[in-house]
Amino acid sequence: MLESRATIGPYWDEPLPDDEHLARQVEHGREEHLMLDARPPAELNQLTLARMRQTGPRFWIALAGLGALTLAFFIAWAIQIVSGLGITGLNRSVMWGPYIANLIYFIGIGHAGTFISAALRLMRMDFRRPIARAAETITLFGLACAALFPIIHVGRIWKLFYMLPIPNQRDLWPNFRSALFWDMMAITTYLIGSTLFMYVALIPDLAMARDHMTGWRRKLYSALSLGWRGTEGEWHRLEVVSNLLSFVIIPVMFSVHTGVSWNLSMAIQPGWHSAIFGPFFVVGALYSGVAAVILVMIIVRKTMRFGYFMREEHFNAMGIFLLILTLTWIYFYFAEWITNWYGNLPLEKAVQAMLTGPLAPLFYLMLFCNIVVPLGTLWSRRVRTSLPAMLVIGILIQVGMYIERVLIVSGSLSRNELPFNWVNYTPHWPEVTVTLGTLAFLGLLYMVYTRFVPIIPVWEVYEGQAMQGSRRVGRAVMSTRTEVH
Amino acid sequence: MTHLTRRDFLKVSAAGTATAILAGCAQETERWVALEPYVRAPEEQLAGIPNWYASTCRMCPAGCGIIVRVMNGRAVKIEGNPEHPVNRGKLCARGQSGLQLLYNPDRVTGAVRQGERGSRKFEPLAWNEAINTLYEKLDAADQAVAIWTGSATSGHLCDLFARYAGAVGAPAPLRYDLTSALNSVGALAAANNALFGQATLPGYTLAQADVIFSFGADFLGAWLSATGFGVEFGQFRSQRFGKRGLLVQFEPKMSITGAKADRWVPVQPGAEALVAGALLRIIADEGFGGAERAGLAAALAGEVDLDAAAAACDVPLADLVALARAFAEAERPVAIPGGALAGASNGVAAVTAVQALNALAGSSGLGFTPALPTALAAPGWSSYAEVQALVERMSAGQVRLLLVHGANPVYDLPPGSGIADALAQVETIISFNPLVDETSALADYILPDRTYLEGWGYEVVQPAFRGLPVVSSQQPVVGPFHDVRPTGDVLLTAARGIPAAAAALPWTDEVAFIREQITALPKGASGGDDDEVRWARFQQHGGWWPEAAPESAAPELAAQGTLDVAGAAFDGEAAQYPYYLHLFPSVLLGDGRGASLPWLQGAPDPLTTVSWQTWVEINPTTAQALGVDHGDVVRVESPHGAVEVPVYVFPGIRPDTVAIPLGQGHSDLGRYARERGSHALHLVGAALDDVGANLAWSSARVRVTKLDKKQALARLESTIDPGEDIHVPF
Amino acid sequence: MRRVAGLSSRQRLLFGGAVLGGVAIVVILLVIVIAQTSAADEQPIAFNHKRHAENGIQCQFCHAGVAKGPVAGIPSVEKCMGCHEYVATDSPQIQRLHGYWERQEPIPWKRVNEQPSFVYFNHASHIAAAVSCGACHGAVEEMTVAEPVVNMNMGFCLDCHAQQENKDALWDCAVCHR
Amino acid sequence: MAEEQSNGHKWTMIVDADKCTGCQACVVACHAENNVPVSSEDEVIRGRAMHWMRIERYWEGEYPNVKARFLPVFCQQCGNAPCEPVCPVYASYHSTEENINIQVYNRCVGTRYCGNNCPYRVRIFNFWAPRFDAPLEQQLNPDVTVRSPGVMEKCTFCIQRIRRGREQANIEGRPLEDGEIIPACAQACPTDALVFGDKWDENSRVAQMVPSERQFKLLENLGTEPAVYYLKGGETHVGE
Repeated sequence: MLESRATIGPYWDEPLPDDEHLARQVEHGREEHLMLDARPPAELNQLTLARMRQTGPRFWIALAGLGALTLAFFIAWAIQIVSGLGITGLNRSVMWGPYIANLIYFIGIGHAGTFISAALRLMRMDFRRPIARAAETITLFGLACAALFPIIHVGRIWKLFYMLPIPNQRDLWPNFRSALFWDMMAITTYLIGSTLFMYVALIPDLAMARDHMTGWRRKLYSALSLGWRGTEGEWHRLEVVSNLLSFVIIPVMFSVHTGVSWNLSMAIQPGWHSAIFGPFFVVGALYSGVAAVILVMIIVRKTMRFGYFMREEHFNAMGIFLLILTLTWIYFYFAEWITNWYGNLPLEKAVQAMLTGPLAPLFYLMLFCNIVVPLGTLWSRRVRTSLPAMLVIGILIQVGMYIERVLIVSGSLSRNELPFNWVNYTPHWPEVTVTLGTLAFLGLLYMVYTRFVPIIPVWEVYEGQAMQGSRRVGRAVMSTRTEVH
Repeated sequence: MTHLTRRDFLKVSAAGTATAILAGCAQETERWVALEPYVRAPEEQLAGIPNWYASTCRMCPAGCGIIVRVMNGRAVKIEGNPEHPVNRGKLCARGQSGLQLLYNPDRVTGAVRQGERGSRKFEPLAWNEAINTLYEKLDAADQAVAIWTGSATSGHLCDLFARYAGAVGAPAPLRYDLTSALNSVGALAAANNALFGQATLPGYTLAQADVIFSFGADFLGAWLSATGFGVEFGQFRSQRFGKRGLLVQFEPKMSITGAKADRWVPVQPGAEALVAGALLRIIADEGFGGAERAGLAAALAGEVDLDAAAAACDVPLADLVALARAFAEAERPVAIPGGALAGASNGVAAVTAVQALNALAGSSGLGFTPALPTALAAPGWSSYAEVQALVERMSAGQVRLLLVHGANPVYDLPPGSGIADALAQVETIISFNPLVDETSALADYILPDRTYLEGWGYEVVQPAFRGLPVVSSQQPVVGPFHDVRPTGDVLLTAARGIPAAAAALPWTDEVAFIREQITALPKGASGGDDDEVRWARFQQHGGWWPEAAPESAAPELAAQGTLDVAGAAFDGEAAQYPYYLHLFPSVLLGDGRGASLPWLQGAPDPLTTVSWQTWVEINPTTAQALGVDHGDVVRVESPHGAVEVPVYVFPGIRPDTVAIPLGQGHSDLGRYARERGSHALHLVGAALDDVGANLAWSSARVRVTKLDKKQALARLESTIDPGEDIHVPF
Repeated sequence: MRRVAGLSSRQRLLFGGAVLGGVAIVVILLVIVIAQTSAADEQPIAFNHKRHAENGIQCQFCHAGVAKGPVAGIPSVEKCMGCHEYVATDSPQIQRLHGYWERQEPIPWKRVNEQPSFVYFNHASHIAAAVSCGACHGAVEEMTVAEPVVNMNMGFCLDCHAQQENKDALWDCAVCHR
Repeated sequence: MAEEQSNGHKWTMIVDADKCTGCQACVVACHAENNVPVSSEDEVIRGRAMHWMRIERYWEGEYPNVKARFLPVFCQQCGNAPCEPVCPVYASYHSTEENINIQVYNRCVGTRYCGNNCPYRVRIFNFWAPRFDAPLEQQLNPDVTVRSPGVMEKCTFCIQRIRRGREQANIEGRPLEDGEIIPACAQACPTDALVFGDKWDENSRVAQMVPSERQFKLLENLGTEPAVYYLKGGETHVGE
């Protein structure tokens, strides 16, 4: 690869065509497409590294705010461990509340990151290049936060190791029939896989950072970059591993949210017991996940001034992707709803009656956030490329999808087979604190992370730009410059 | 969390993962109750192996036999005594909860003196001093002593008190409390006397009955002997050849008996006599059940307005006719009067009218407790007129010493009785109750008796079942838990100094007295030829009863002439106070004694599933008219007082009636009872009924005003309306 | 090692402090764990099982409940006094026993073998199945001070249950946990 | 897991809805026998009342033709229990000896999955540490674990009584008799609405009562194969 890059040479050295019209076209293309608007690698490096050191007062204020919320989360959690789950609003029938909804939600927002990176990589979509790492990072931290929730949720956290398959003298194993066990396995696998996937792609950039930094950062990066030197063999292995992981991680990704949904749909519980839940949850997760990636892109671009890397084309592409997911999600939601409605089973109807009855405000807010707004706006390219608009839409989808999870988890549980035991659920302060605190924790982790690693995969961008004038035919790499012109 | 244990500490630090895992390593070895070695081991005790001791339940006056499971010196479970003729191995919720009386955290742990009445500041008193005080006060009071006993007073103690009072020439001890009022034992006895010449409580055999007409008697809930009737009802429902009997319940508010009835007839409060009279009239007019029965009915029934009777029942006249026919043509019909109808101003007339129905079939299901072969007898209940007389004597300062045992007059009587003022005029009040109740709070001394699980006693059971006279035994199943002394011993010791009493009470202690009474009985079902064995068997088997019921003829109708079917009078103008007030004892709390026991407080009321609270039951139509829903607080006001209670919209109640359970609203009685709910007896006046002997506690009209307040009802049931699609799962 | 050596003195101080702090936390936690688990405290009277066994006293004489119910039981003071009113009265330990008897106080024995509160062990069932006392308690008759010999955890119980004929019935959780 | 008739027992309860008066004797007996703590008023209002068994009351019809029906509901000890496969740690498991569902409190980590998956909602969670105001703890049954906070608990058919009875019979070397083992609720029930026994013992009372035409199982359509059989409440009509 390195060789091919060398033989073809950077096309940005080429002068603009003489024809004025053509020159304008090329210029416009460069403006719009990052891959066409190449800069020297050194400049890319500097641009990325400079932002990592950038910590203004606003950064610290945000950090303090998120830190305070995170602290509140851990204190609330500690109080909950000491006094028992009694301080939450859970009750005899609604035994799963926002903690499980949070688990689903956080896995959801973590879902799209690796998907965007891996699937788009396999499909050779170049627009993924500058945003891949930002997306993968949200997977990593989203999953990490999600993995906290089963721990927060259980009654006896100090016995949680019973869920691990540890060989023991008592012949006691976890129950391999339990969806919960497999859910835990899937999350763990996905977390490990995603971490590896991100880390592998991170190595060249860490090596780059190592080469440009001094002091403790240099020590840190030289340790983390595992002695990367950039030999051809290393690049080759990197590509092999990346492609391999891309293939492997996608089924795992599907398994994670299917596993989560099966926790619900395998239960005898009206509102849960639905065959569509597997794909429905995967789509829902992608939906909220892509929206989350867009949000992160906007924030990263704005706060770290990465206007060069994240351009209209990226927001446009992500907006289209989001629109497709909106439609898919609506399809699944409609399919689930109409099956239940037409089936006319009393208890399923009771669940629906609750959604349009006491929970109507939440339900309609959810429909507004998840259907009306994205469907009504994302058709327009102007909206898709407008950062404020996308920010609002992204946040609304987060709200909508969160409500959807809470309605499915706690809402359904409040209507069960024996009407004598129906009960409504209202969250108490621990759930609220923990939920907000975890969001803050996610933000905090992300924020700190952006100051430690290059959040733009410089080598990928560089590679993309370098490869822009070439294409692969069999094993050979050929120039396609004529096609561009 | 009262104390920080090591485990709690570990949990505090468990927020860190390392600590969390560590906490898991720590074994949860903490035991709530540890095994402790003995100094001297009782012969029959082995650690880890339970012992059972037979005794008698004293949570209500029914006298059920219990066996108590004792492990390592602790009473851990109360169960029904399978041999006992009353409850036959079964036990109600209140009986189960007796353990919480024994181990109640608010028990008075020793003799105490109260400096200022009502201050609730108690100084401990050595028992020597306490007994000496009792002696001095008894000595000083001489004949001006009054003794007030109640349901929780053991039979032997009633006898001892009676002997004492007789010896010193004081008036006989009073035996009256809210239980006796709610059971309307006075009205029942008066009516039985008038009809059959038997001034005792009626017993009913339901097991073979084919039709039961129950007028207001919640015999499965909280009336007379609920467990005994429960056993009978179980047999009534599974008779031979699949026969399950017909139960018709006439009452203004559905009780659990009403819920189990095949037909629930919402009769207007006070109109029960009219309905019973109408049934007789119909039987007579239509000639149902053959000439003999119709003739008997004709002799008893006067002129009755049948349409008015049907209207009072909210049923068409044809239904009433069908019911009359069903009753008259049944082989073994039984009619049971009780509950609120006996507390109406026409209570005795109403009970008489209903009891008269039994006479149609030769009173086949009715029976009266046979007398015992010795002089031992169940102590009689006092009438409210006697209570009034005592209150007057106290107010006039004629009572210098009041002894209260097993009753709680301040709570048990309506405020209009003037009991609080009367007590203030008594020089010395000594209470023997185990908890500081409302009366003990006004006492000068509390010399707590042992609870029934720690003390000796016997109980002559009334009403008896299957015609068996029963003396139920009571023995300590555990050692005394606190430094408390049996009142019998305290009384016998103190009486030794009073010459007149010493002669009448020669026994060294109460056990000697009980033993003498019991060994005088002939050989019973448990056998035993000599006194020693009989005494041992008495305790071992839980009492004395003969092997077979003594031959007794069905009660003969003694009364002649037609029945009085006049309606009841109510306090308050109908225009001003539009609703009848229906008071009923809670199935769980009984007359209020249960309020100090968390199990009973925490168990849901059967029909409303509400626990820990007082509520007012209102018909949905009425609730709509008043604009109230579940949990809206309303003010229920009668001419005598007012209470503020949350609403329970109750489908099984007449629209012109509101119902409030009794049992809550204590100002004392320990942490679980105090300041909880309201005491609806405050709505009742202190008027007497038609015979001038009983309290007309069910004779108030009320008005209901919605207040701008809400109180969430502690309901076990769902608070969500399931809608029409969801059906009852069976 | 070279890395640590290359640190500045301030860094070394920090590093050392962190290590020390970590060790301190671990030690404190270990102390807590040990304090929770070790029950081998000194008994109020130095009871000598060996001496009693040598004199031909069977286990069941004192632990009378062992064949009848779940709990083997600790003898009452009265039972001890049954012999020791006359036997070895000059020994200081027996005089302690006499002290308890005179004060009519139970002897606050420290428990040697204890199961957690959620385990229901029935001695009588094991005696009926001819399991010897020593199988779990070791050679108590050889002990001057009674000590737990085996760690009576679930694995220990199941090791034995697995070898029994009716192993399936003995494998049920409800056998011990209720 | 299908149950096979082996040398174990098939403990079965029969609930005669015709006889249940809703008197709560069973509920309190259960509290006493099984060390079930009492929920405070606030907890009840928050929908967390702790009872291993409850008597559900359903209204039918409208005044004056209103009826109240009582349905005692406790763990149905399903032969095909939804709570069992979902527990990740086998805390909820099927006893192959007693053929009932056992909850192993010390194994439970408190995921509450079983509670969600129980259509009868008879599994209750210890939201708080159990509290017994001293000296009420003196009453605690030493045969039953006091559950620590954070675990699920439920009706066990009084497994401690079953085990004690079996162990006693075993020690004495004799077979169990019908009626020797009774759970606290059935023992207390005044009207004999609850009958308990081993269905696989052909001579037992329950085995003879099960084939009643009034018999039904609660939520039978879910295929949970409960070991609790209900007998429908009957009605005797006037004038027929």
